[in-house]
Amino acid sequence: MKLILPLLVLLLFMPLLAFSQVPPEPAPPPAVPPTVAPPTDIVAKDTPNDAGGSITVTFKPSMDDGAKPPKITGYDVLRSPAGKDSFEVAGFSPRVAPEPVGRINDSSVPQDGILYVYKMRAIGVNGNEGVSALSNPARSSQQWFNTARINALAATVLFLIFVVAFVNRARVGKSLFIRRIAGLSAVEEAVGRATEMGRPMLYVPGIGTISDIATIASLNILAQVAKKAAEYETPLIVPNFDPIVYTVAHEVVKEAYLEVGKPDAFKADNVYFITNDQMGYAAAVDGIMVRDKPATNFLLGSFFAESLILAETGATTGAIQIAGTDQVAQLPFFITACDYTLMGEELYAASAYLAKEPLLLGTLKAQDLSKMIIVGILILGALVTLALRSGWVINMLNVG
Amino acid sequence: MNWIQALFKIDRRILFLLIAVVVILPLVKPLGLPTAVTIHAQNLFDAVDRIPPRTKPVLLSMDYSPSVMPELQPMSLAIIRHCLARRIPIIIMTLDPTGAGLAEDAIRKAAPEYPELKEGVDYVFAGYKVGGYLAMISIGQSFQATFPSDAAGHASKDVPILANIKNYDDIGLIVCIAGSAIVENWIVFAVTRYHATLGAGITAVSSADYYPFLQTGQLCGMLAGMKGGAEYEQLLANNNLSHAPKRASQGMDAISSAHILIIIFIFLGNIGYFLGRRKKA
Amino acid sequence: MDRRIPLAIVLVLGITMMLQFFIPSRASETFFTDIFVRWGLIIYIFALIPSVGSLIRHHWRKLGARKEGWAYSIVTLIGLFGMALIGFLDREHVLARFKASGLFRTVFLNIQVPMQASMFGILAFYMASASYRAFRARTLEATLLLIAAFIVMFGVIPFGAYVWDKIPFISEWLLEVPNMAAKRGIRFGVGLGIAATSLKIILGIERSWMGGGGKA
Amino acid sequence: MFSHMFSTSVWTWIAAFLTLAIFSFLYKDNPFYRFAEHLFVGVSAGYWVIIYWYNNMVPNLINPLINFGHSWPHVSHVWLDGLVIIPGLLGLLFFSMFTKKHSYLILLPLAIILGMENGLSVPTYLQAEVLKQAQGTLQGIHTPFIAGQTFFLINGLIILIGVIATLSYFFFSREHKGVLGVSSKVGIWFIMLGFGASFGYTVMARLSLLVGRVQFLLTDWIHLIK
Repeated sequence: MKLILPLLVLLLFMPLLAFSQVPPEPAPPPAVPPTVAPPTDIVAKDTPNDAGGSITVTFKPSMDDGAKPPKITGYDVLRSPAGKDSFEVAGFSPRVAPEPVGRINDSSVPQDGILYVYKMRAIGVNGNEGVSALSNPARSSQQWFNTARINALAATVLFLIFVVAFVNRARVGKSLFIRRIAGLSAVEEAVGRATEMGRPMLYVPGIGTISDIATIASLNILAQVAKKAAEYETPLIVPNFDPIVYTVAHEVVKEAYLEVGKPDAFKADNVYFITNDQMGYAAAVDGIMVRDKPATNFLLGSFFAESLILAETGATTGAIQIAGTDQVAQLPFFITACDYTLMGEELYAASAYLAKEPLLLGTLKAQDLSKMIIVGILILGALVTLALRSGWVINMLNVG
Repeated sequence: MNWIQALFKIDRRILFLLIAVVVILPLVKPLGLPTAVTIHAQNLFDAVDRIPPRTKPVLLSMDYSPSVMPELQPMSLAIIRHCLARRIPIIIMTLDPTGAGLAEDAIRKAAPEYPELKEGVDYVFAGYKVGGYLAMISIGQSFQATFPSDAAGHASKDVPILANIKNYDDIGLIVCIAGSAIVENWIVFAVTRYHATLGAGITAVSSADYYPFLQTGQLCGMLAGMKGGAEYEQLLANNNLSHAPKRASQGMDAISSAHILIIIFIFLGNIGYFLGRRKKA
Repeated sequence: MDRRIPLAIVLVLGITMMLQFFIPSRASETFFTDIFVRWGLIIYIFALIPSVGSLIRHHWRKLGARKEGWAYSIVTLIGLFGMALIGFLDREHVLARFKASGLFRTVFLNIQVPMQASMFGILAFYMASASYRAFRARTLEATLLLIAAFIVMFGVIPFGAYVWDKIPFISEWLLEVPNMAAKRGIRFGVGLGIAATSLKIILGIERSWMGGGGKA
Repeated sequence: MFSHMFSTSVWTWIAAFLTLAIFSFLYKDNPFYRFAEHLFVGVSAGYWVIIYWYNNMVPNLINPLINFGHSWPHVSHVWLDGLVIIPGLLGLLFFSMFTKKHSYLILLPLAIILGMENGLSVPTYLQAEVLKQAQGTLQGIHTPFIAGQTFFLINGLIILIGVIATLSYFFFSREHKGVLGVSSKVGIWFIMLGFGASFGYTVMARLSLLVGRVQFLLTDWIHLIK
């Protein structure tokens, strides 16, 4: 802010600089640069859907806007409290043509509720300029509802209704069919294999934070895996990248041992934090893979570039690898290097699937119904676009 | 048949060793595979080349961090060498907090190749500026106020190359090398607002976003990824301007040969797989 | 403590945040930046303390029990305490982030950064071994994967255009059309899955984050 | 002679040694890698502790409490500064995780974080991933159709079919048979083509990082490349 004020003042004096550079000898008459046409129809309006402090100015561009070679470089927006003549530069808009209307947000309005007027100045290539007439007075204000997000609200409410409705159906005992998900059917087998071989299991919850839902999904699956590990008394190693994820993982595993009645079998030392550094974490997990030789590796959660480092090292140790992430860019690497890969949504479905909890399964039905609606919108939207040459479905999906 | 099985499961360490060899060899003994120069690289080269010697300087903004250095540093070096060879003054700056080390490094490499040229007269590092696009506007207002001194602390009015720069009008060409959206800021503020001429060097991944700006002429030329750096090095060599090691070209050689090696391996693996399957059947 | 207390907190805060998304007013913005973001950061920091504690304990126990590889644990502990100590003593240089001087930055640039970069370098080797092992035309699906990767790898190097000048075009088409379609389709599901999982947690249907005691 | 061939900087030697130690893992696990890995973990954990301390803890918790009433630019928000004591106290509850009886107390700070994060993600993801993606898919048909670009229109339609097919693969409540079976099969084809392309494209980026590392070894450490 401190930088902007002097800059604005400087900008105000820019026209003066143009004068000071007038050559000493009198210029021949035809060399006087023609003036540029000013923009017209300056309209000021409170910017909708914001926290105040902003006014939107729209204008019709100068007649010289579309000229080739360019005659103007753009427009300065000048603001003054209504009734006073103390204009200051409040913004800049590049050339607008071929668009018929220019629009610029002045988000430096000093005070809500006070009337301001605007004028605009077309800046010519040669330093000449064209100043517009004044706009209508306008005041900025804050809003209490973002109308540009009505469609998002509708989607949220609709989705909420679906979820609640299907969960209630599950609650009254309606059975819900869910198809087999290959990676998840393998979990049981993977635990059994580790037990048979007398080797530990490695559970890597990824490098996401607790705000990544993939991490939460992973912790939900961890709860199921930990229970099985506790039953069979197979050691379970859980190295962590994120501090909060570590605290939750620790609780989840501890409670799992408690639940199957073997609280003493829980080794706090097997669930630990490594480092908050992406590659440092990857290096350490690689170390665990080659030294402790886990029979099963779970790589579930949010993964980035380290995905292939972990998956490929795991593949060479001969472990069964079950991976899953919602980071679409990493899925190709898991698919090539792991035995089973849960793609995107399958990861979220997993904990419901493993827990076989009807209430949890209810939301899967809600998701499927929503998918059918999306497919409907896509087909309808394509038909409307092609048959009517209209973009109204597209505009309906506009979000602010 | 043992050799079929061998094709099917080549030890990964052999694979690793071969990758290391095909990456290292071209770096040590350049293959000099020809690089096809794209029109965008040629345009940038011409834009620099057209500036008359000892007049308006080139402003090179190295707006990137060490993580994209392999791709972008060769571009910066090539631009610097081009200017030095042609005696076009060059001012280097950075808008990235970690860029200062890279800029100093580039000067330390290129400048000794032209011992007759002097720091402060033919080239200078102006330093890091905080604030991103605000710094770009600030240069348009007053270069002297934006850079009151160079990175070494000499007052700008005492540094010959900087002393007469008032704003973008006194700069022949801006070249922005970056891996991020900061190029777009340069376009909006330096080009649109102050009608400066701008060229850019961009990482391969982000370069696709900038082709529209080449069509509109808001970028006078562009280098894309390590290949772009290699093209510029090729142009320098073609015009007999610099025979310094061509880092990006060597890198491109290494990358190309590694790609081909991987493709060959995939091929071998599949042949082994098919022959093995046929035998079983 | 009653298990319902954390569940109530999650429900109330969850609904508040959902509403916040639709309210642009100043009070709502203040709530978001000054409470949501700030409180999150502070709680996060406190979680770091027991976490680093667990790292120390892990290596300390190894050391105490003279477990296999205990000597390496000393390296980790020295690195950890050394770096923290330098940081606390060298406060000025840590804060002046834009200067490439000071021991803290030197250690960072010459120990941590090279190892990060080397791990990234290892990735290049692993891409080779993974593609050699996995890109086999076993099934129709695997063949599609193989062909697409093959064409794009040819397309990005100058050599590809020499072999057939349409290759760069096809590789771009693969990236922009089928790749785009698959990613979009997956992301629809991801968006819905995230919203569903979040709702389950807010509504208290999914409680495994509370450990076994949170059984529905 | 030595300085002609090798770097004389101790730090460069350290960096080169650690680089080689990490790469040695490609052969097999060995004491050098193990040393580097353990050093990496320790130093980076220490690094992040320091960074979080100075960048988060000091400005967000310690300064507001020490300079209470002065640190905030807007006077009306002073009470918000005071409120940071709440997450501070809640944060202390994390220490309960090491106790046998009271470890459930960590559920309080967790509930705060989970409540806020999950509430935020419901509308955000429905908007960003669902509405926006649907719009983008339709836009890909609308724009070339209006402009009369046949090639791009066909691409847009292929994307539309691919999106619907991929989406149908993620349909959980029915067996993939009949129409759903066909479309989910087509979905898998799209996924495989996309993943293959994306894999192939990434090879270049990873190789350029490896090239950067090798160039460091051969120029900064051994002066082999001039």
